[in-house]
Amino acid sequence: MSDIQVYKKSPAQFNLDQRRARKSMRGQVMMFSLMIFMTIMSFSMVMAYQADVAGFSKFLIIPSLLLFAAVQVGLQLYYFMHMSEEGHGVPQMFMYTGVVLSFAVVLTFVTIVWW
Amino acid sequence: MSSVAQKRGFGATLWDWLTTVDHKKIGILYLLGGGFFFIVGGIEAMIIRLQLLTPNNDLVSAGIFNQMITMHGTTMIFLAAMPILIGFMNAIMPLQIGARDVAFPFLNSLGFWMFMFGGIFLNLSWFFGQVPDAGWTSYASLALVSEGHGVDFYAIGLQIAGGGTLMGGINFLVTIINMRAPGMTYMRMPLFTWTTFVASAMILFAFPPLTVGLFLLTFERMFGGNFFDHTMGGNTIIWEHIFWIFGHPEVYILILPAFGIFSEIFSIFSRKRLFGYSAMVFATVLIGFLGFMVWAHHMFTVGLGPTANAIFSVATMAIAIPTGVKIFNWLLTMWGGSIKITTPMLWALGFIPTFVMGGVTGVMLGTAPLDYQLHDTYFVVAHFHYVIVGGTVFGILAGLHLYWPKMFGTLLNEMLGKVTFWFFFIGFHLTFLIQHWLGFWGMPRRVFTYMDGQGWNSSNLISTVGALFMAIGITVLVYNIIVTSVKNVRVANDPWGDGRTLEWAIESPPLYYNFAQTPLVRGLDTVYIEKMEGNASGLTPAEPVQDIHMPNGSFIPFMMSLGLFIAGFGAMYRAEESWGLPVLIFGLLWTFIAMAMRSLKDDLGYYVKKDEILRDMKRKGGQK
Amino acid sequence: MMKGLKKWRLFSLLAALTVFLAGCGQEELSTLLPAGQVGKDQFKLLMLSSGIMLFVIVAVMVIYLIAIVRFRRSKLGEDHIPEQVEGSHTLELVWTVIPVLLVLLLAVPTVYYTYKFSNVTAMDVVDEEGNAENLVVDVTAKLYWWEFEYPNLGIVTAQELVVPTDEKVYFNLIAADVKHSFWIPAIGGKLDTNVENVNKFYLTFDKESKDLKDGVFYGKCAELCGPSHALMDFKVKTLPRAEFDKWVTAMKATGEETTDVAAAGQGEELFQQSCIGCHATSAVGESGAVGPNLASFGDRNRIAGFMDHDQESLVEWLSDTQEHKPGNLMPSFGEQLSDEELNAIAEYLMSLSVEK
Amino acid sequence: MDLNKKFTPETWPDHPERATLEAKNKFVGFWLFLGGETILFATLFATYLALKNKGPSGFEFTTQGLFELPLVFVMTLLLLTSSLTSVYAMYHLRNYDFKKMQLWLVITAFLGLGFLALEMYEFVHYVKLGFTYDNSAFSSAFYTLVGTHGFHVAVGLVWITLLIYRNSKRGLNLYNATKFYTFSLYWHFIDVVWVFIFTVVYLMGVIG
Ligand code: HEA
Ligand code: HEA
Ligand code: HEC
Ligand code: CUA
Ligand SMILES: [Cu+2]
Repeated sequence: MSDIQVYKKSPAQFNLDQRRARKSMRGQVMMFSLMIFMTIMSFSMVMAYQADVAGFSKFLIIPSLLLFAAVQVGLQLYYFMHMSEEGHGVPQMFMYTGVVLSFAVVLTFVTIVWW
Repeated sequence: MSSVAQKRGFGATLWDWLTTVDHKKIGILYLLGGGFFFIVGGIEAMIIRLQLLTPNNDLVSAGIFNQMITMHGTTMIFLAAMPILIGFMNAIMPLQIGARDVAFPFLNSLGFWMFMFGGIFLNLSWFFGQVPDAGWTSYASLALVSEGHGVDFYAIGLQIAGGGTLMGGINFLVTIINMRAPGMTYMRMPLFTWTTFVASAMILFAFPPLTVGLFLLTFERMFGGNFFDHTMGGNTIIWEHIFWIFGHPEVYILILPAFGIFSEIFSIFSRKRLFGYSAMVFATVLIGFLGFMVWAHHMFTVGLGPTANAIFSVATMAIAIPTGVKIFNWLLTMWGGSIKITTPMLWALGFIPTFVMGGVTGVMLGTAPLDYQLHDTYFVVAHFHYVIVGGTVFGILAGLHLYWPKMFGTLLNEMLGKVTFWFFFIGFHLTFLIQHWLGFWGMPRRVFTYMDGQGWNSSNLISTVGALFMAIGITVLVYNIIVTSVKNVRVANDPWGDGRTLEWAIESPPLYYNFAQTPLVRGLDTVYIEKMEGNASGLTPAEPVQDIHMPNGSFIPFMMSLGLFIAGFGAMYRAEESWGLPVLIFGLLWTFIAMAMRSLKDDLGYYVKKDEILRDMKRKGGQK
Repeated sequence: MMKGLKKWRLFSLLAALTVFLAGCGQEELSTLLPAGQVGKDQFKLLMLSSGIMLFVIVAVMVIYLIAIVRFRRSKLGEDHIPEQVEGSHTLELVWTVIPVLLVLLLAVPTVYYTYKFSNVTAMDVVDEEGNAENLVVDVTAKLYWWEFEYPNLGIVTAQELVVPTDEKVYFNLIAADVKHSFWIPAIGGKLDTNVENVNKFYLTFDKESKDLKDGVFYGKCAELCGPSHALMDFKVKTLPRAEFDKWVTAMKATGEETTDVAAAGQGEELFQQSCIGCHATSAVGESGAVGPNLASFGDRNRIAGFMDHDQESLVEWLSDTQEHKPGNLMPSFGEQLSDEELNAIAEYLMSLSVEK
Repeated sequence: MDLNKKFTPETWPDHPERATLEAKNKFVGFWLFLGGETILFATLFATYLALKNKGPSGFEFTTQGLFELPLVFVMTLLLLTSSLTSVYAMYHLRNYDFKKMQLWLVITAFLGLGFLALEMYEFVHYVKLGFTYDNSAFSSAFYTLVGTHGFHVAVGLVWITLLIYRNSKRGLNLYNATKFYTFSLYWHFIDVVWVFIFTVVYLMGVIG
C-alpha cells in the first residue's frame, strides 16, 4: 500500500519506547540465562546418571528433562518469538493446534506401534 | 496494463496464462487441470469396471489392473477432486470476502504449477510402463517390493504436487485472516469461505505428515533408508500410521469445501438465510478437529489391540454428530423457503440422501468389530464412493454449474445440466449401491478378477452398467461445456437472481481487480441485506475510488516447478544411470536459481490508476 | 384361470425367496450367513447398526421429501420472499442429542465386542501334562498361498485349513513376505498378517463344511499383496472333533512313509527330482517351506486355491503357473517336462491323500 | 510500496515487521508455516522413537553406546546463543539500527555455522564407527530426524546470507524488515526443535 501512515513520535514517547525496549531486552537476556541454566542442569543430570551418582534415577531425570524442554520451548515462543505480544492470536491458535496434534502423533507412535 | 479489449496473439495469451498470478485465472487453471485429470481418472475407473464386468475376465492383466486402481485412486483424490476444489476456492473465496486478491499471489501460482507438474510426473509413469501398483495407500511392505519405478513415480509426483497444495492452504488461510473487507467479521463469512478456511487449516496440518511419509518412502526405495524393512529393524506399521494421519484428514479436506458449496446453494435457491449459521460454523470446525483424531479406523484389522481400536472407534462415531447437525440445518434451510430446482440445486438435492447413506455406512465401518468383517471389502468401496462421489463430486458438479457464470461469464445449459444429473445420479446408485452387498457376500476389494460361482456375477454386471451411465452423464457435461463456450451468451452480475454474497454483486467474470471499491459488509449475506434495503447494486463501498495495488505476473513459479520436475527424474534414476545424480542436482539448482531470482529482484507490483477504474465503472455500468 | 393365478403366486413366492436368499449371498462365503460365534456376533452388530442407520436415513428422508414438496417456488410464486429464520436452539438441541444417543447405543456393544474378540488369554493354557488345552494354528501368509501349522500336533498343511467344529480355535498370524490379511467371511472378521509381528485371535466353527456346496468354506486374502492378490484364496474344512482327530492321526502317518525309489511310479520319481526342493509330501514338520505342503493334496478342493481340482487343470497349472497366477513364485514346467511326465506327476499328486 | 522511503528511529513503526498488509500477510503466513513444521518434526520424532535401537539381527549400536554428549552439549550452547543474538538483531531492527542489526545477524550466522560444522563432524564420526545411514532402521531414523534439522539450519544460513548481502547497501525499510523478522522466527523455531532433539534423542537416549 502506498499510503503507509508515518507517525513521528514525540521525544517523550520515543524515550519511553526506547526504555521499554531496553527493559524487554534485559528480560530476554534473563530468559536466555534461564535457558542456559536449564540446559546445563539437564546435561549435568544425565552426566551424573551416566557416572552412577547416587540419587539420579531415571524416573527423576526423564520427567525433569521433559519439563525443562517444555519450559524452554515456552520461553522461546513467548519471549524470543514475541508470542506474548498483541497481534499473535492467530499464531497462538495454530501453534497450539500443531502442538496438540503433534502430541497425539508422538503418543501413538510410542504406544501402539510395536516391533 | 489496460483492460481495453484487444485481440491478442496466441503467444501472448499463452504467456499471460503461464505467468498469471490472478486468483481468478489460477482458479480456472486449476479447474482445467483438475478436470483433465478427472477424465483420466474416470477412464481408469471405466477400465476397472469393464474388467470386473464378468468373472474371469481378461480385458487387462492382473498387473495392469493394480496399476489402474492405484492410479485411479491417486489421480481422483490428489489430481482431480482436490485441485478442482482449490480452483473454486481460488476463484470464489476472495470475492466472497471482498478481497482484491489472495495474500500470496506468487505462491498461489507456484502452488498451481507444482500441482500440475507433480500430476504430469505421476502420469508420465504410463509412458514409462512403470506405473504405481501398490494401491493409493501404497502400504509399505508391498510398496517396497514393487518392481520398477512405479512407486517412485508415486512418491515423487505426490511430493511435488503435495508441496503445491500446502502452499495453497497457507495462502487461503492468510487471505481469510488478513484480507477480509471492512465489516466482514469471522461470523459474517459465507459458509464456503468458512469451509475453505477449515479445509486449508487441515491441509496445513495433514500435508506435512504426508511429506514425511513420502520422503521416508523415497529414501527407503532409492537412497538406502530402512524405515519399513523389518529385516533391518524397520516397521511397516509406521507407514500405515503416517499415511492415515494424513489420509483421514484428507477425506475431510475433500468434503468440507463441498459442504460449503452446498450451503451456498441451499441458501440461494431456497431464498433463505442458512439455518443455524453459527451451528454450521461450529460443526465445520469440530469436524475439522475430530478429523485428526480418528485415523486409526482405517487400521482396525492391523492388530493395534482392543484399547486402541475401542478409542478410535468411539471417536470415529462422534463425527456423525456434527455432520448430522449440518444435514439437518440444510434441511431446515429448505424448510419454509422458496425452492427453485435449478441444476446446482438438483445436485444439492441429490447430495443429501446420497451422502447420508455414505455417512451412515461410515459409522458402520467405524464400529470396529463390524469393520473386521467389512474392512477391505466392496462395502468400503461403496462407502467411500457414496461420500466422495455423492459428496465431493456432486459438490464439484454443483459448484461447476453454480459458479460457471461467475468464472466464465456465461451460463451452462440448464437442460443439458439436468440430463447430466439424471444420468450420473442413476448411474451412480446403480454402480455403488449393490457394492454394499458384494462386500457382505465376501468380495474383497482390489481384486482384478473373481471366480465364477461365488454369487457375485450379476451384481458386478449391474455395477458396470451403472458406471457406463455415469460416463454418459459426464460426456453430456463435456458437450454442454463446449456448446456453451461456443455460444458464449454473456450474463449479468447475478444470473441466478438470488445471489446473497459479495461475488454476485460484481461482474461475471469480475474485472481483474475484482472490486473497484472495497465493499463495506453489514451482515451475513450482505448483498441480500443491501438489496432488501433498496440498494440495487448490493454493494456499499467502504472507500473512495483510488489507485489499486496489484501484483505483477511472473514466470518464476513455472520455472521453479519445472526444476523440481527435472530433479524428480534425476532422483529416480540416480542409482542406475550415470546421468541421474547430475540431473537431480541440475534440477534442484534450477529451482534454487529461479527462487533466488525471485528474492533478489524486488517485485513490488504496480498500480491500477484511478482514471482507469472510473472508466471501467462508466463503461460496465457495474458498481456505482 | 384360478389355477394360473395360483401358479403365478407360487412362482412369485419362489422368486421372492430366491431374491431373499440371493440377498444373503452364498453360505460358504457370506458374512450374512455366519457359521461361527464371532461371525454371528458381528452379524448382530451389523443388524443393530443397520437398524440405527435405516432409522437415520428414514428420518432425514421424511423431512427432506416434505420440504421439497411443500416449499417449491412454483407453488409459492416467483416473488415470494420467505422469512429469514436465523435458527432454532431447540431444534439444534434435538438433532444433537438424538444422534448422541444413537451413537451411544452403538458404541457400547462396539467396545464390548472389541474386547471380547481380542481375548486370547486361553491360548497358552496347558493341562497338567503340559499339553495345550486349545487348538492353535499358526498361519503364515506367503505370496500367494497360505501355510497352516499345528504347533502342538506337529503337522503342517497348506491352502486348506482343517479345523474341528464347536470349539475355539486360536490363530497366530504372520506374513512371510508382504502384508496379507486372513479372512473367512462366513466364520468371522479378518485380521491382518503383518510382516513384523504375530497377530492373535480366535474363531469358532459351528457348522460342518461337508454340507456346503463345495464341502468347504471359502477363505480370502483381504489385503492387496501383488498381482495375484485376487487369487490368494484358501479353503476351510470343518470336521467334528472325532473326525478331526482321525485326520490328525492320518496326517502324522504321512511322516512315516519313506519313498521306496525302486517301487515308486514315474510320477513320484519325477516329483522327487524336480519338486521336492520346494514341496514336502510329509505333513510332519514345521512351517517355512518354499512351496505348499502337498501331503494331503489329493483331498483338496482346489489347486493353488482357486483352480478346479482335477488332473487336467493340474497339468495346466504345472505347465504354466504364471499364466494362471501372475507373479507367483513357482516356476513353470511346461518346457522342462513333457505332457506325459506332467500327467504322471499329476496322477501321483492326486493320489496323495490322508482321507481315503 | 516505496523502497526509498527513509525513516528515522522516531518515525520507524513499533512493529515494522507487520506495518503493511503485505508484511502482515508474510508474518501470519510464516507463523502458519511454523505450525505445519511442528507436525512435520513431530512425525519425524515419532518415527525416530518407534525405531530407535532397532536394527537387523546382531545390530550392536544403541543410543547409550553411541552418543557423545559433551559435543552435543556444545552444539546446544552454540545454537541457544545464536537464538539470543538473533533476538539482539531484532532489538536493533525495532530500534531502526541497521548496522547493529546486520552485525548481530552475522554473529548469529557464524554461530549457526559452528553448529553445523560440529554436527557434520559428529555425523562423520558416527559413520566412521560404522553407523551408516543404510545400516539399520535406527540409523536411518536418526540421520533423517537430526539431518532434517541440520538441513533447516543450512537453509537458514543460506537465507540469512542472501538477506544480508542483498540489503547491505539499502538499509532498513518496511519491505525487508519483515524478511529479517521472519528469518529470526525461523531461527528460533529451529532452536525449539533442537531443544527437543537434545532432550529426546541425546539426553534420554543416553539414559536409555
Ligand atoms: C469425502 C470423503 C469421506 C468422508 C466424508 C468420509 C466420512 C466418514 N468415513 Fe470414510 N472413507 C473415505 C472417505 C470418506 N469418508 C475413503 C476414501 C475411505 C477408504 C480409504 C481406503 O481404504 O482406500 C474411507 C474409509 C473409511 C473407514 C475405513 C474402512 C475400512 O477400510 O475398513 C471408516 C471406518 O471407520 C470410515 C468411516 C467414516 C465415517 C464415520 C465418516 C463420517 O464422517 C460420516 C458422517 C456422516 C453421517 C453419519 C451422515 C449424516 C449424519 C446424520 C444424518 C446424523 C445422524 C447419524 C447417526 C446417528 C449415525 N471411512
Ligand atoms: C475422488 C475420488 C474418486 C472418484 C470421483 C471415483 C470415481 C469412480 N470410481 Fe473410484 N476409487 C477411489 C476414488 C474415487 N473414485 C479411490 C481412492 C479408490 C481406491 C483405490 C485403491 O484401492 O487404491 C477407488 C477405487 C474404485 C474401485 C475399486 C477398485 C478395486 O478395489 O478393485 C472401483 C470399482 O468399481 C471404482 C469405481 C469408480 C467409478 C465407476 C467412478 C465414477 O464415478 C467415475 C465417473 C467418471 C467418469 C465415468 C468419467 C469418464 C469420462 C468419460 C469416459 C468421458 C469421455 C471423455 C470425453 C468426452 C472427453 N473406484
Ligand atoms: C521354486 C519352488 C518350487 C518348485 C521347484 C516347485 N514348486 Fe510347486 N509351488 C511353489 C509355490 C511357491 C507354490 C504356491 C503358488 C501359489 O499358489 O502362489 C506352489 C504350488 C504348487 C501346487 C498347488 C498347491 C496347492 O496346494 O494347491 C502344486 C500342485 C505344485 N506346486 C506342484 C509342483 C510340482 C509338481 C513341482 C515339480 C514339477 C513343483 N510344484 C515345483 C513352489 C515350487
Ligand atoms: Cu495376499 Cu492379498
Ligand atoms: Cu477415515
